[in-house]
Amino acid sequence: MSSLAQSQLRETFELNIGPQHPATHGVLRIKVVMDGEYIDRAEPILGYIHRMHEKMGENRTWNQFWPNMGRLDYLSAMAYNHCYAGLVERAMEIVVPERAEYIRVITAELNRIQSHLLGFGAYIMDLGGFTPLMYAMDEREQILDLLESVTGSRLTYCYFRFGGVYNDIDDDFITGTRAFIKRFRPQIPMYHKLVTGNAILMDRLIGVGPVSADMCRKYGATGPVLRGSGVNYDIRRNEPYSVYPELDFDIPVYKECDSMARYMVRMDEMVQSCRIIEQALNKLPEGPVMAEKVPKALKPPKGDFHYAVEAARGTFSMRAVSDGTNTAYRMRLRSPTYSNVSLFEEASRGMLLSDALAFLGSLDPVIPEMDR
Amino acid sequence: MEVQAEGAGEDKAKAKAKKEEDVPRKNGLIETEYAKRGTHLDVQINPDQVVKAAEILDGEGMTLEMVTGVDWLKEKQFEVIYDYSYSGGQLFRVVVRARVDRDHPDIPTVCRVYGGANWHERETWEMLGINFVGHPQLEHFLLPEDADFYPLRKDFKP
Amino acid sequence: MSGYFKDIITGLKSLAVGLQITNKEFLTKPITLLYPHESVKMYPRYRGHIELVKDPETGRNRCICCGMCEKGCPSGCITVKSEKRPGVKGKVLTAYILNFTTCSLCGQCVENCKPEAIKFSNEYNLASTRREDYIFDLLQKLHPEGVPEPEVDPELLKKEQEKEEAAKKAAAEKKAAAAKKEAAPKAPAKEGGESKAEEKS
Amino acid sequence: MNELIRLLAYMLGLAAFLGLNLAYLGWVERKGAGHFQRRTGPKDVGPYGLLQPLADGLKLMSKQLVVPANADRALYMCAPILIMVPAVLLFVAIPFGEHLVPREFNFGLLMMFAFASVGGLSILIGGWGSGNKYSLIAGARAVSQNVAYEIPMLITAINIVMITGSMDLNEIVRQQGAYIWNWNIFRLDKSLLMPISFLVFFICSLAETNRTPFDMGECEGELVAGYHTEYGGMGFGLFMMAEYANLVIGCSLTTILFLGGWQSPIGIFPGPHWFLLKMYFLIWCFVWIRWTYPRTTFWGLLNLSWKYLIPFSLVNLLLTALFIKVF
Repeated sequence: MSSLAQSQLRETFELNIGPQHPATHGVLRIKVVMDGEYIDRAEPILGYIHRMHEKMGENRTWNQFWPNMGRLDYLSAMAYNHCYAGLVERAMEIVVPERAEYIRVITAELNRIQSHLLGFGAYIMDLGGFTPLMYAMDEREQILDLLESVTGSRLTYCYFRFGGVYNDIDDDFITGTRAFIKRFRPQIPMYHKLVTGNAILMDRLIGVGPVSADMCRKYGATGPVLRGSGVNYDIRRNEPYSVYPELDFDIPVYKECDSMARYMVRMDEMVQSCRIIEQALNKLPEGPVMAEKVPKALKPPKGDFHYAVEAARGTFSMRAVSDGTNTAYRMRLRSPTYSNVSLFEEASRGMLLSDALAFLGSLDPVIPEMDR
Repeated sequence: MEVQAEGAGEDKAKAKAKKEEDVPRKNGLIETEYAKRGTHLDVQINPDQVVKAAEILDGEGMTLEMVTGVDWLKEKQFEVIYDYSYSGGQLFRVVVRARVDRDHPDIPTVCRVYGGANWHERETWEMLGINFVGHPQLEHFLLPEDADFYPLRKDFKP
Repeated sequence: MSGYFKDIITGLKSLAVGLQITNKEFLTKPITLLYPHESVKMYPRYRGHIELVKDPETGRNRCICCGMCEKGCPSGCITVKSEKRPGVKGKVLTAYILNFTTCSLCGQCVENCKPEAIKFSNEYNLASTRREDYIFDLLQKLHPEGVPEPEVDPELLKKEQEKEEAAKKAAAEKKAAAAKKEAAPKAPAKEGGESKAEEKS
Repeated sequence: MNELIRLLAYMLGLAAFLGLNLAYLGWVERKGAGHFQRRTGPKDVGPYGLLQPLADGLKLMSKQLVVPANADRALYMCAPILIMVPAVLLFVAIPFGEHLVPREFNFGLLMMFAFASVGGLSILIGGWGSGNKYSLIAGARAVSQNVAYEIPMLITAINIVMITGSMDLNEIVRQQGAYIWNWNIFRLDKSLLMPISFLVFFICSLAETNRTPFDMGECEGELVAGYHTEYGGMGFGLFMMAEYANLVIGCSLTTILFLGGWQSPIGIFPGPHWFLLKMYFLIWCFVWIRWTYPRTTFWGLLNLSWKYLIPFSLVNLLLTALFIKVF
């Protein structure tokens, strides 16, 4: 057959997935060139919820930038709080009281479980199973209630402060957290029975969306995507911050490189987060939750500073260029899903439409964080 | 990693003294204090060495974490900062900086080396107007398609 | 071939396990909180919109009108209006306007407030179709029956009045002096101007 | 004349039965989904939310019918009607009780399959006529799915025909005895694989009615809402109702072919109540399955059909033929 005839036979059409589409979890748009049910080329188009947080960082004082941290990744806002606190504390050389660091770790890990729970539920919903989402939401509600009782908000936390946290945790929170972990532990095997072991789900996830370790490296993918590709890399372990070095936990790593591996990393991380929380609660020291000498008008020294934390979706890092005034000269936010989704275009080539959406879900994108 | 380190002989104290001044620092390699800055190695190079540096760091198995553009209005320069990190084991963070003229902000792209640089460079172009020569798709990304301004430039007035 | 049958059996088994779990959940009691009929217990730390604190001793707000909340607010949603009243120490708050449409509930204002005059309210049941409904005057909200007049300190009032009178006097004297001073050089200048005009014409 | 009055009475009765089912199966599904998910489901409209279907119907009917600009107007409008016609028509042949049959056909089974195929066609028409790419993909998927699953379904039905020697649905029920071991599902003397045959038929009817895990036509995670993406108001309502009508028919057919229709499992009081009980139990299983499993992919679906269902049904067919020949 001549090439001309072939090209005539091969009829492609364009399909816009999003910005309003059930599978894109928000306003991500993917322009897909389809060849029947196969994807020829898929180009993610961002910017539908772009709010220019980086410019806000230049205009607002260091203290005023706090609320922005809850509005990037609205699902793991605590980790973002942690990064910003760490960044400015590094620049100002503020020493944080130990109790505050433990509280930070406890709340951040609770937040991570919450984020993974929603990620899990929403992912299964992408695959057509509605019920696990509701079970996950039930558990998640418990965490939100716990965090609400200390931080005052349910989603967009603005809880950490330079030198500590906004307010101390009380006994109710501690007992509530212990009770939650006791209640949550047996739920995970139930999820595995209901969802992971399901033949239909296994058929959909195993071998779908292969992302090699080298591809992750080239695209800067981190978090469960990288760990699902067999690379043991977690900022909490490799670049320890806060009190993570004092806590004993494992980094789940799967070598399969497929959607199932990424899904399993998230499920196992929830168990590890439970372990971290329990240890942190046991080790929680007495003392103040706020450093004593924190100036009201912050003026970090000149130069640029970098800080990275492990958010629920991967490495979140910030680079602030300070010129010695009370605002940042340049604030750069590196969001994990931005890099994770950037490999979608290359990895999804030649995939089936339904597989591609299963793959996209396994990257667990949060759009406000990508668009910033 | 020695190739791009032209001024590697420069000793630490000298470099620190230089940093205190306001003049842009000379090309070279500084070991920074991790606890203070969050990076281990700070490398200043010419814009045309960016790709070479990326290739070297790629050979070492490092990841390009992000690309940052900074507008130094007073010095009439743009600074492009590449953050590299090592995900293979021992933590190691390298910052590569290059400064370009503000009137002719041309810098070669590292897309060919790191696929992930595509989006980062595209964003930097969009926000600051730094032209990444050889970039496959310098189109509007986060901003609307008809945006004819560079919002992160210091002289940008909304 | 044995793998083929094994697949079928394990697959069917996994499906049966799933059915079992959902069936168990079906038989347990639902956990829904029927919202309009029951209401949610709010935590004392819940961050609703901010509100002024009523001082239990005086029954008035504690605001000293320093404007720190206004300055610290990242989104500029607070406007403090104050004025000086005769016989009252410090400034008097006349309006505390919170534009709740842009508030991000970060707590910078509450933290910045030295006299602890503002706190987060527990109000979550805010719903409206009009934007104007979210521009609150917190002072009116604190005293819905009418803002009480600030307490007048008679001594201070007296002092102030004296001061004012003295100032008035001083001002009057100054004015008189200035008028005198002005009157003297002004007259010839005026004349001069006129004469100039005359000359020109 | 008597025949005419009888038919009219049956038509009225069927219309009432159908209307009630279509309205309240939606309620059952929502209530079931709620309880499977630790929720309560509809609750506020009427006691236990029992008036919810009325409210839904009112809402759907009061909506404006919008024809999208790209749509093929004629096809777009006729698809929801076309999908309802066979769904309603097929009730005529169903024997609810031994003497409670609207119209006895000699070829009832054949008629069932013939009209059931029209449903797939109308989904394609709806998908094509909407002028939406998602709808088109969904329509194409639904048709290939229907074709793929009709084969094992028909082969399994042929089993039954071979055993009973009749295509009359009432006759098929009559031949299954009065006790549970006399039902076709347990008639191991006719073929050892009968229970598996029932499973095959059950899975096929899941797929034929476009229910999760086989709802390729709807596929809300990928294709927005599949073939009825562009439909609103009563157009969507008709698609919805047709789904439930097909559900009732699919379950009725399974009951008739395998579970002994109106026969009683314990040998006493045979009648329509047994038929309805069995049918509603199957419908409940459908609801249960829907709220438990994720969706298969299109390939997974075809794999299942070609790799498992068709070989099994063929083996079963051979086995049945052998049994009939030998014994």
